[in-house]
Amino acid sequence: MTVMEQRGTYRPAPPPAWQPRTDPAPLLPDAEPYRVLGTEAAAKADPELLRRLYAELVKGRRYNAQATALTKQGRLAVYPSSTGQEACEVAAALALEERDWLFPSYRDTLAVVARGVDPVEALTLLRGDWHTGYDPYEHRVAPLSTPLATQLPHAVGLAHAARLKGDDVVALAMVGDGGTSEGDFHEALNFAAVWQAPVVFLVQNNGFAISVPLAKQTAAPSLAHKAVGYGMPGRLVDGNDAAAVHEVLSDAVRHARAGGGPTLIEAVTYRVEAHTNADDATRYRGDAEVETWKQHDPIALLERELTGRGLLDEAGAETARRDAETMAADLRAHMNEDPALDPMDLFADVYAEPTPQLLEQREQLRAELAAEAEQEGVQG
Amino acid sequence: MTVMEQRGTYRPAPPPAWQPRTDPAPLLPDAEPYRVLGTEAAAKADPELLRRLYAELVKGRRYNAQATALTKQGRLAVYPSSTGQEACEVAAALALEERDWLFPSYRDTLAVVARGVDPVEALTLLRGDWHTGYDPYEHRVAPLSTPLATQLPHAVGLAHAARLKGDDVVALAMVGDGGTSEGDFHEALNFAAVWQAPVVFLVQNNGFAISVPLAKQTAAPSLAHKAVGYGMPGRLVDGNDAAAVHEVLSDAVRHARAGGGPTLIEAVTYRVEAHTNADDATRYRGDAEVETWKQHDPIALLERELTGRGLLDEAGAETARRDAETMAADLRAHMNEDPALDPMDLFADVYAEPTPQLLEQREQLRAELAAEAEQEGVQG
Amino acid sequence: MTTVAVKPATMAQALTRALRDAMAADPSVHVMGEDVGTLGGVFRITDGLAKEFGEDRCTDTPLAEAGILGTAVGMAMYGLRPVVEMQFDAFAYPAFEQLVSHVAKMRNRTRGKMPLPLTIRVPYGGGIGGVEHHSDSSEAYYMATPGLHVVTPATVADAYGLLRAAIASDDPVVFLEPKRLYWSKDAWNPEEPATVEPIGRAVVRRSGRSATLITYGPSVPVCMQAAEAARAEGWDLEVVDLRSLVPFDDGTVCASVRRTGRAVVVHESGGFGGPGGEIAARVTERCFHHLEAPVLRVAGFDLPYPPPMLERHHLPGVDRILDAVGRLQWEAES
Amino acid sequence: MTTVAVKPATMAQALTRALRDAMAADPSVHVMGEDVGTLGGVFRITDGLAKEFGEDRCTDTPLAEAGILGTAVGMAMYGLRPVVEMQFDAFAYPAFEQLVSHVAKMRNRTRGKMPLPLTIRVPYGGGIGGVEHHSDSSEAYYMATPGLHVVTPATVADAYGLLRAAIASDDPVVFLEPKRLYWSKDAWNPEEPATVEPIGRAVVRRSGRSATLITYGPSVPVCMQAAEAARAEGWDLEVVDLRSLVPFDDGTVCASVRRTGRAVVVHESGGFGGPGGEIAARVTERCFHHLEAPVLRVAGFDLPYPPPMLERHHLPGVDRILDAVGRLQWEAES
Ligand SMILES: Cc1ncc(C[n+]2csc(CCOP(=O)(O)OP(=O)(O)O)c2C)c(N)n1
Ligand SMILES: Cc1ncc(C[n+]2csc(CCOP(=O)(O)OP(=O)(O)O)c2C)c(N)n1
Ligand SMILES: [Mg+2]
Ligand SMILES: [Mg+2]
Repeated sequence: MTVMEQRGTYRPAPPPAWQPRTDPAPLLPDAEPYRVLGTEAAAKADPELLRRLYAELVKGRRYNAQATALTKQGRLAVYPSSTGQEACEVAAALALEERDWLFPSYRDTLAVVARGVDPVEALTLLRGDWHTGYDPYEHRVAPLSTPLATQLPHAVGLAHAARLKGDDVVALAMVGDGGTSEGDFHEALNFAAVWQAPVVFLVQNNGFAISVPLAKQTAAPSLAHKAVGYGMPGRLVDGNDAAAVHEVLSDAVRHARAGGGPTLIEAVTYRVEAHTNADDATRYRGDAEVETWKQHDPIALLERELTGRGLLDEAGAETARRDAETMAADLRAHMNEDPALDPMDLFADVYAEPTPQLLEQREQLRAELAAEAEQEGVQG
Repeated sequence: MTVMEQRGTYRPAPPPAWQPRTDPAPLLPDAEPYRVLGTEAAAKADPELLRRLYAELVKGRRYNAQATALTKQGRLAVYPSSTGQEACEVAAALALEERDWLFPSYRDTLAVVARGVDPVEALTLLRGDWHTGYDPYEHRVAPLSTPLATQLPHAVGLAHAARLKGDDVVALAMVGDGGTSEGDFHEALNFAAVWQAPVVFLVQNNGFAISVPLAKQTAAPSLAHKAVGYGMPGRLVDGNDAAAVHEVLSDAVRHARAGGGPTLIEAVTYRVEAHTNADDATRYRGDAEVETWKQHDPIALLERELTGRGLLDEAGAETARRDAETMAADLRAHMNEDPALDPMDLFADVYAEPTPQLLEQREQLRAELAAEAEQEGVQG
Repeated sequence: MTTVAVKPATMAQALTRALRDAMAADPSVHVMGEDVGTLGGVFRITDGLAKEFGEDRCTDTPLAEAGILGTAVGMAMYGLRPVVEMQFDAFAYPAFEQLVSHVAKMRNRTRGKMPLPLTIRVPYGGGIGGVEHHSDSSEAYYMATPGLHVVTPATVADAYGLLRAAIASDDPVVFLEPKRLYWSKDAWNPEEPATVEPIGRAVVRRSGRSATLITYGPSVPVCMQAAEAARAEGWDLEVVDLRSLVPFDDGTVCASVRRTGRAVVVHESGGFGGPGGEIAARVTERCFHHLEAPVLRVAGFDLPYPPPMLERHHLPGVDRILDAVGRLQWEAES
Repeated sequence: MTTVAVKPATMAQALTRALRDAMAADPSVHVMGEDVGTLGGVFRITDGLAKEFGEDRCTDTPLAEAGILGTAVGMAMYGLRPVVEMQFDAFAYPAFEQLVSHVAKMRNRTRGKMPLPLTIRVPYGGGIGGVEHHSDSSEAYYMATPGLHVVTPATVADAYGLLRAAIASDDPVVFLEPKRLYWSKDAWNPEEPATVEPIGRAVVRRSGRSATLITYGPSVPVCMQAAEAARAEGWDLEVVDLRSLVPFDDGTVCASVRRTGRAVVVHESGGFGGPGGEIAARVTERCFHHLEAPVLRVAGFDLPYPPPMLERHHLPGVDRILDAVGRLQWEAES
């Protein structure tokens, strides 16, 4: 057919393969973070749940304070406190069923403990006697992840595997605002959406990645707006409103459990303390900002709701505080014991069977330690 | 203040740091790919531009055919054809000013050539005599990039550097639908948006990443919907409509040049040939799909528009074809010459100054070649 | 070992068969990667698996290597045995952080509670006329990462046996497949795939008395050729195929070197910082007083892998190997 | 070299000063990375630079290492001299593909047309009580990647001189900063920063006749201590500080070993596949007939870096070094 013959046959049509496969509208987050406390939605919240959240928040804050104190005493190598973010931590743990899995980042010790992990074992990494102190399979909690965002694909893979096996398991993966910039965040969300894996991604946007404020991290309208680019719903929630975070997370977990696929949740919160005990936050932010956020404290918000509705009185609050003190005293006592250390453990779990090379090295260390002991014996 | 004292002071407020910094609405792509040819918008298109595009498309297709033929003759190691995607290739090159930069992927030889790079030098990589055959600074074209999406952060960095230096330079970076899944895609877009770098990202969604169809690559409503998650505009365009692609790219380039920051453009197109000559596309797709797309051929689309408006007659089409044949004959002739090869070049540009170790190795090879030559002399 | 009549098979076929047998034997084995499903992989190693076992067992993933390996980690955490394909050696680099910071460390981090039975198949090396980024040899990176096993076959039979062993291993194994040997043929009975080789044992491919060539993967056939050619020079060379770089079989290697008194390490990976340094150093540490000459190394040059038209100058060939053998201070003999 | 009155300075201060002087001398030098701006870096090496030179010259990037290095590549393409900070050694892994496939290869890929004058600062090594992923030693990976220079200072003066040289280099340099020496002090005059060391030269830190300790970075002070302690055993040890792993200064190293006839390579990076193999192998190739004993290696064990409370057992210390020296077959002497 020559050019001329084609004349008049021209009927424009869209490119054949083009059909939007997902309606983007329901995937977009609301303009305002979702809130429950102090709104009409609060009336519908389960009082028992609110009381439970409250007790856990109080305990969580006390845990953070205790761990920070232990750092000052040299009992921990480092501690990244989640003070101010307790609502996210606690809600993340409580939104899951026992059979579900939690994938925490290094800041999420509270979530790990709220999920049932022994408070001392949860601190092994940060104390420095081993990398992961708890058995991940006991409470279905992955190791605290230090390399940012790397835990997200793990959560996707685990959730996918469970689904392939026909198990009813949802994985909840936690990451910070800074972590959303990593390639692994992107790849994990994409895999999750393509596989429709039962995963919930919880971004705690606490305003900072160490010293770097959100404005240098992203130009997006919100981090929740990233979801539509993967074809999953994005939700924005007030991260200091424990009831709201719990509700949004629970919805997402239910959605995933029902085969609806992943959800990305951005919880807007604030890191009240420095990045870790080793950080000096005065170098990059003013007191005023911190003070403003303290006015929006997650414990205070919930307390007001509970007291306003007569669900908590001074005695109840006192009980919560006392329970928290008991936990802290217990933690202190345990952490003040020196952990049992055996240098030979270095070689124990590099492989299922140590290689011949590692066996040689183990013998070398054993000989060195024997010589050291002898030396000390001679001197002592 | 005790819990009781707080009663009544509770005035809920949104989390203090929360304000959407960008209005998401204008960043979202339209529901349908933008089109010009065969629509009312075509009337506004510059006839000269349309004719230029046409000539380049015809030349481009011929180039692809010639390169593929050369592969069969063993003159090229491999060739990834862009047949069916010529509108994207050509428009990408023409939307830029001379001072701008192009960052192509391995499939974008046509764009590289359309930008002015010598057609033979553009094939050096695929012929196999060296990695990059042209001087990237001569036409401001980065090396053809094989590791997927890795060229995107380069484009961002270069654009950012130019802006820091006060130069008026826009970088256009090309990537495939498959490449959007890589972490580097995510990181590049995020850096670009945060830095408001003058970059345009052109995704050629040709339906496949080798054998993997788009549906296994993403669950997003469109790839252009990823833009809002970075805070940049996302645009969807019919990638076989050369006028539309040119317009959308030119708008984005203008926007970037004016300091408006980056844009993500998804051009919906189709890879008519196999992934490369080494690929067997019948293993993963049927003829019917290919045929449907051939009905939406970029050259035919433009041809109809031009002829319909009396901008192209049989003679004009013939001229375009003849020019393309001349180019092809020239390419054939050059590619049938064996390239001059000097094994010593291996050592020339590993470092600015070869290390002592490399000098030793160079001498070793020199001795080996001398021995080889002697051997051949003896035998010959 | 009872072997019946055998016919020639390619290494590619043996690998496919190993995957198929492993999947049939154990439902927890899952194959995943780019183009491994419908297409059967760009080298066709996974050909037919998606059809036979379904797309859930042999899955075309999105195009993102960190995502592939990272999700495989999660799948392994849940008790599956993922077998990941990296399309080419250089395209495994995006997964490097997952590999080093998680795959290699997870068992150790968790005191053995969370082992990762993962196999990472990586086609490696050059000699196939590939354009840049398609011919890297990255075994040095993996060797330097404690917690990984690093295995590479050189024969059709080993391709089967070692891949089965890798998949059966409770530890992560980087399984390096020499691209240019994919189409190499050998007498092998695919109907009776016989032995699953244990990981960690080197093998003497050719006995000899003059000197030992220590090698692995794509360089094994080259060394065999060199040994043949060396006969003309009066050298009777022994060839040791390492098969496993981690763990390293000091016993077999050192027994050979002690016997011959001379050794050359041969690989196509770059020499500087490459596997040969480790091998030469540990052989020397263990066999110093048996050595008549320093252990020499023949390796790729220390430069980015060359373009196809120049690669033959880069790859260690018979002449370069014999040249090194010639420098093993034979004068001392006379 | 005219030196005026000097006062103690830390390695961290010298590094800061080197960055500042380089930025002042050349407007194309740009510092970028996570927290390098307002905070001055988690180790405070970039302290004050954003204030002095503005945020465009010392930039807090988004949190993505491949993005940092990848955009730095683009900046270098446009004629800038980016100096990238990786926050910790293990957090450079996400950038591995950019490093290997682009940074190391770009000059070569483009026949010298597109050099990349890039410095990648990587705090490395352990001994600071860091939790997992904060104490890796990854120099083996960089050494095995042709196209990179790999440099590491052990003294305050070298920290200044080598960093200036790295930034001035027209090639990419991986600049490895021994974390635990950041706060080490030395007499150094920051007001007259003196010589810019050329890259590629090792230096004899201590002369001795009995044996040579070949080392670099964090292990240099340990070797100096070992050499002191060795006097009690009657050994007079020479200590060679490599300073540059790529290029490697065979001349200085071999001259020393030929003199002493014995050598131990010391580093804290894992032994297997680590730098020591390369070093021992090349020294042996070049000095075989001068060696009274095989070149031995003292290195970290072949395992993931231990938790803080156990790291002292992993790190090569004075005793382990002396033990190796003791195994250098002194019987042969008598
Ligand atoms: C891959 C990687 N890069 C860098 C770091 C160093 N680092 C540790 S925490 C941190 C900031 C993380 O910020 P964000 O994700 O917002 O979490 P937050 O600390 O606020 O909880 C950085 C840069 C790391 N742990 N991993
Ligand atoms: C990092 C990386 N992984 C894998 C590959 C191998 N590979 C080359 S092309 C290709 C498919 C790319 O698809 P797409 O991005 O859609 O581009 P297209 O080929 O369709 O132009 C793959 C997987 C690669 N080049 N780089
Ligand atoms: Mg944060
Ligand atoms: Mg494509």
